Amino acid sequence: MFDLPIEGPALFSIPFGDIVDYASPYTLILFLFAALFTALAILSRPEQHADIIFGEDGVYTGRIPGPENRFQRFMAIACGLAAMGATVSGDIFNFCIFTSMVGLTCIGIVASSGNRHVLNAAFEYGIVTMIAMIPLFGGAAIVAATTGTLSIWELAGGAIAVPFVAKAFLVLGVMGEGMAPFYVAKAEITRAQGAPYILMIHVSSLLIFLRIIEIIITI
Amino acid sequence: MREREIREGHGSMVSRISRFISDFDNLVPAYALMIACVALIGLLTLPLLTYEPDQIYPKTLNPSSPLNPYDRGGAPFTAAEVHAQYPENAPYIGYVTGYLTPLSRFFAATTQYMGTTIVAHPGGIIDEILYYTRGLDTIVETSILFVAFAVASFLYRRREE
Amino acid sequence: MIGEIMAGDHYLPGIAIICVAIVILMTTFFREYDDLHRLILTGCSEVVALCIIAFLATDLAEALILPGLVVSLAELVALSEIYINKEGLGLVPAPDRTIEVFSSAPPIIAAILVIYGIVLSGFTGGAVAGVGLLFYYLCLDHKERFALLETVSGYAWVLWVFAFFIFMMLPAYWFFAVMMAGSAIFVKVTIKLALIGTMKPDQLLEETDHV
Amino acid sequence: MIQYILFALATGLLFHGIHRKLIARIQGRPGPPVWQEILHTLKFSFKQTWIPDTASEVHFVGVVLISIAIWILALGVVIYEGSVLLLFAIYLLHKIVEHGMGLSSGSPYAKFGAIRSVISAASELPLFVTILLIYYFTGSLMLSDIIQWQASNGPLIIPAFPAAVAMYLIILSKMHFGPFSIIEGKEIVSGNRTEHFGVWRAGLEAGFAIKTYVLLNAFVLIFLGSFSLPVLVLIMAVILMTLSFVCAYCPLLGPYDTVTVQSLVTGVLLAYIIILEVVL
Amino acid sequence: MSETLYLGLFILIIGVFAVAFPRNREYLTRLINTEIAAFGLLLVFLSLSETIALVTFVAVNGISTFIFVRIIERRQG
Repeated sequence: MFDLPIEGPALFSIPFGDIVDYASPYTLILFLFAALFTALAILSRPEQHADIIFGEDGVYTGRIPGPENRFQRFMAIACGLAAMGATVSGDIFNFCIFTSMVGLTCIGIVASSGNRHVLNAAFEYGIVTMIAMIPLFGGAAIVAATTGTLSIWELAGGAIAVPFVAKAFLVLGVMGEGMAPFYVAKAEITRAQGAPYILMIHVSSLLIFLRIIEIIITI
Repeated sequence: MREREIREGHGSMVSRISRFISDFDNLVPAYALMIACVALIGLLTLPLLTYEPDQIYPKTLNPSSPLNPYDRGGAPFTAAEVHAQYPENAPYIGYVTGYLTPLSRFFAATTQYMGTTIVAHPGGIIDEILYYTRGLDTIVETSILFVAFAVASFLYRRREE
Repeated sequence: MIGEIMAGDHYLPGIAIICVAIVILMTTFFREYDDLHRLILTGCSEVVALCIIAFLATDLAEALILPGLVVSLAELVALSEIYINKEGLGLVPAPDRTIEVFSSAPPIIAAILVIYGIVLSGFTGGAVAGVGLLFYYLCLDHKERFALLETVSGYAWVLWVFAFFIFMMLPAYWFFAVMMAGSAIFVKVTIKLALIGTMKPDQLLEETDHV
Repeated sequence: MIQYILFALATGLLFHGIHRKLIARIQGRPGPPVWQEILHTLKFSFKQTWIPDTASEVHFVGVVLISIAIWILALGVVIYEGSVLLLFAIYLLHKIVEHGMGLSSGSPYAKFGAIRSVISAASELPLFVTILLIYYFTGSLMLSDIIQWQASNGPLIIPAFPAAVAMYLIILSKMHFGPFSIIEGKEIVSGNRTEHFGVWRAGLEAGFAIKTYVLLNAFVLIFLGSFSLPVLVLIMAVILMTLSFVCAYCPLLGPYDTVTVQSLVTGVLLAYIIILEVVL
Repeated sequence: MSETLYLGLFILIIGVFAVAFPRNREYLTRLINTEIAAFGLLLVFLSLSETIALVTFVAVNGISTFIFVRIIERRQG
């Protein structure tokens, strides 16, 4: 257990061997937020997509077809679970894997869209998530090599110096997987249908971004 | 030339940058540029990095062992010495490392060159880490594979039908 | 003790060279606007990422490389399908593959690889056996049960999660957990990889209509 | 706690009214009375309410509740002097409310608002650097520690002036009618609030009022220190007026120009941090 | 073993360079150049005695090459 003046004291921890998940007030709230939106994705039906046809007065609404809807929901739930895992993970590499799962499921949510424009954006986003493997896993590996541990508890409090490059790499990696600040492709992705599921993309990417900020300040 | 102008924009500095980042084709270059910058910083601050000699799960090589390069000691159903992060969370640590199936014992007795096969077979240090002490990683990893194939097979089937 | 000493001595030069490689690779992304070229380049970036992990040079490094490999493969599989969908690359006539070796070799090679994969078990085994089955499906005509295979793989995944919980809650039964985990992951990875071999452009699957 | 929430709610709504009035006066219009926003919220509470047929029902309603819940939580963090990190996390989670509001209704205008809200998420970046700078100076992110640090070392705004500017920018980007409020541009009707009316609108207004109160309060606590309640409200009102001046004089920026401006500010701040690290 | 290590790194750099600046911009050429870098990585694995990673990498690399070839085939077909 640790008690740093950053996010409040650790409330409880769940050990899984070397990987100890823990909850502080901060991570607990992030976790609950992810859980809440996962529940919303399970419970709510998608909105009807309204299209205004240019040159006409008509506005047309349409529902997402069944298989697409089921697939999107499945992906959104997977994305929520990955985000929940990332918010409470107490191990840097484990966090990185959860993060890459977030990246992949985010692409999955929009992959069922038939809109060429959305797919183009999703592909660009996908390329970024694949490049992000270098900084993400590279950052974790540099942390392990220079400090001899991956546990956030061991590294917390600045007792062991984590090199600046490793921290910068981790932040960049999470930015790539979650696309946190570069929302260009994401803005296009948002055009896809299925509000509860599309929203999950933003929820998860914000949560992992918030979590990495906490991690790099803590270590 | 015209295309370049459209891509990079004209006018004030701010609107030029805005034009550049508003095209998602430029997303990958922008991201790659940032990684390259950090890698350069890494190159410049390289002397600040030091390899920590006290690592968890250190490697020891014993070229004469039939289990080389994965001989971490231990006999079947006894615990081998494993330097984990939190040994207190894994009461039976070292047992998987030490275990050899009958088949791998046969390999070990027969030949000197099957070390990798033996350790990839159930039991051994890698299984210890992947299944026991860092099992959560493996759960997430198999889930990622699962999700990726769900995406791929969904798209494939929808296209081919 | 060779591993430890070596890693410590060569860590800095290694990272330096990898940093140079990253910079070179990233400048390419800055010039490349063709989507398929970008996809191929990400394959190269995966190699670089794994190289950084490899320099950790402990047993932990390998435990990190295996997930890294699987993640990159998974993302590649998903992205390649998105690429095909977005470019609208539909059915193309299958290239003429009437090479004699392609009809006689697959069963033997596949059998060897699968048997060796079973011996290895776990991820490594799954990957090796997966290559064997992929080759087999690729070269020969087949009528596989897509849905059935996926179901089996799903159950294997559940089995592995179950094994993980045995490890966490009843560690005294580690032996069963190891056996279960090893075989379940093997089955799961093998099936997933073999399915790639069945995703051929020239094959319309009648069997999968009931999915 | 409940009376504090009501106080924050009333003050926040009043602040919104003052904001509108001031902008109107600067632009030479009479403007609504300052308590107009309070009346507005009350009026909306009793108006007819329903959920659009195209909307994703659970989501449509859930977003309103979440908006109120997270800002009450933030108010709790400020009152009990919790972690600044948590406060900023809630600020970012507010983005989700904006997205959800726009996406859930199915209306194209609301959707445009949501898409713009996604673009404008670059305001996270100055926030991130602000946190780093605060931590650099005080060595803690708990509000209580920061207040204590200021009691012995003077207001944080002096050494960490760039961070204050960044946080000012953050608050500015959440103000109505400001240069960064692209999600409410009139060319997309009311942006992501287009379809929320009746009780839902009243709930949103309440949440946003608490948000304004919390953000201003946090700014004062972090950069100036702790004050008694009347002085605190007075200082907050002064800061609000400066914000109103900026909002009145600055035109609405283009969607991607907001991203560029905010990223540039972040870049300057990062450079400042690196210089601090190297020089000191 | 350090010769193997540096040889691996050298081949990795050559491979990355060849991928970055290919002589002819064909998809297949680039894919083969990627394999050069992968070969460098294999030597690095070998010299650091990470043989399980090596075996897995060989298998996975074969599969990913197959995926690439499949797309390129479709693209050109």
